[in-house]
Amino acid sequence: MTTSELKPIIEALIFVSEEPLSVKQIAILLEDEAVENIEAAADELIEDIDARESGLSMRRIAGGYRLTTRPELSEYVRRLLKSQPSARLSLAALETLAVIAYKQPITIPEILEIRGKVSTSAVKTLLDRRLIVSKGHKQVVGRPMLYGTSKEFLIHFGLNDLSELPNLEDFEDLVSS
Amino acid sequence: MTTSELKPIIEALIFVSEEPLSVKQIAILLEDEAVENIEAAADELIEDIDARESGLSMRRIAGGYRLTTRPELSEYVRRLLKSQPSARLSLAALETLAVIAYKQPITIPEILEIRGKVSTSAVKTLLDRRLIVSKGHKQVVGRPMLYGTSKEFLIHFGLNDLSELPNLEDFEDLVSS
Amino acid sequence: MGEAATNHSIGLPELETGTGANSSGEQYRVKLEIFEGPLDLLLYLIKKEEVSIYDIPIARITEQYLEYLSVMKELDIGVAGEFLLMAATLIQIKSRMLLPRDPLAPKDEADDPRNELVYQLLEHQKFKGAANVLHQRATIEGAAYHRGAIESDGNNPEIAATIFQLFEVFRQVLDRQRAITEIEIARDEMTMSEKIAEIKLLVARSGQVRAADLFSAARSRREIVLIFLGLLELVKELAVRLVQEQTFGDILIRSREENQIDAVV
Repeated sequence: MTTSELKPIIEALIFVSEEPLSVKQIAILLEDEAVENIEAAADELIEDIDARESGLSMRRIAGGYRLTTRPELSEYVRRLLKSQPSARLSLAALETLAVIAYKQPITIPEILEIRGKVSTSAVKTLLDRRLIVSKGHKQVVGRPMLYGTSKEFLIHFGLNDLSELPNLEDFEDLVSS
Repeated sequence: MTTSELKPIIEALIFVSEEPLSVKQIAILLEDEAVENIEAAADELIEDIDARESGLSMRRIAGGYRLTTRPELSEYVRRLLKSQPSARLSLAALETLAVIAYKQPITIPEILEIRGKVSTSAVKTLLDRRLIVSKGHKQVVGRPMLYGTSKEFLIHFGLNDLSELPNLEDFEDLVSS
Repeated sequence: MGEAATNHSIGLPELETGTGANSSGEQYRVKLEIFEGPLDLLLYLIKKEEVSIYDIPIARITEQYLEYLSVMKELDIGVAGEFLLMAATLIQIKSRMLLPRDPLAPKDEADDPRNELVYQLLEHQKFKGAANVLHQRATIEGAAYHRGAIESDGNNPEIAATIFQLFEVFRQVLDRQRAITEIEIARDEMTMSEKIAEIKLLVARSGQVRAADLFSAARSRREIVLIFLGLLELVKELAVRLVQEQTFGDILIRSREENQIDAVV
């Protein structure tokens, strides 16, 4: 292949690769294209990308090539990463949240009883993310804290109110109609 | 900021973001840079990247911008990722999805009415693949669940928004001709 | 008809004429199942006969439609309810068209008994077209890859959730809990809903349960009544199917698997 045919292919490969991609790996993917050709194209690509004044730069890292953002733009990148706190929950947190949503108000011992697993760290995550809030103490021995879902929870899952939680009948609707 | 200052920043942000990044999100990160400026810079960036003959392309998807590899290079990328093209949707699922996309929000009985066929397993597949989501209950007897398409749907089909769906009337000629 | 069977085809299937072709039954099975539903079969027949969708020769199309159904039956392909329903509709339209028109009534096209069917077919065809375009778009989109993970992604190994997932997860938690407590419940006097849950669980585990086994395991008259009522309830809810493979044979309780639902309604 010519250098100008190779360059876009190399760029695409580096873009999708999770690890720095070595010349040798690229050669294998391109059915034994000569290593020298690939190296020449990759070096030219580095220069091209630099000359573009784009937001990205291609670098040799750990014996391979990698695409990164330009260091001078790191301030903006950092802001983005900070602004995108994960809208994601672990399975443990999700299960705990599901139990709380459907059985609220509920205490931690009651959650354990239903899930069969200790969920304190999950409860903490949910509290931190404000998906659940405390709803006072249960009037039993030990006065354990009661938890329920928050307004944040409704927003996160796009619900108007708790009555919009799917119920068992809806599910049966789906599998049996 | 000038367009040529904005372009590299936007490119870096879009590169880093895991999800399509909207003009509004970019504006917030850039301390209330005018939305029109960002949009103008982003559109210019799309053209720049196209003109570069690079391995990447920038596109509007699901209301935001996203960098991807060029489709024509998919063969090489696939070799690297050893990825199978993602599991195809069955014809039943695609047709059900089409009905939901055009008639949303819609209930299962309403889908049946249009398709003349029971599609619950297709609906379940679409839910599992997160191409559709529930949109609350219809306020009629039985309060059946309403379904609509998700952001995932837009991403999966490379649409910027629902207005980019092809016009249904265009398909009427197929039969009469 | 299961989804799996139709995975491979978009658009109209290639099907040879009805009975008597020399393909094996197995090939027929694959081809016939491509008819997603009655509307697909009708559209196919209309195209094959090269007739206008706006002026369907109902007698001819009905005859062909019924012929296809009988082929499906002969080949032991479960003919889903909606195919039979459409057959009834076609026959009804046919007989209405045979009725002499009131000579005094104004000639009105809106009276054509075929109108509703034509409308349904047109709608169906439109969505088929849209489905085709979606398919093409997904193919193109599937060829564009997103960037690989970069360092900043590492702190996010979790899964994103929708309300449906939340619900699914809740059901799983409940199922797990049910499995643990089931043993305890068995010793107590059962309620109807517990009995139903137990039957469901049994059927889900082994796919099919002999009704006789269920009854003979009962330890009291009350439990027999509960099992009986529970079964009726489950059948009504369409949670299980009762099957008798031969006359006077065992009555089997089977779970309704996803892909069977369509075929049995």
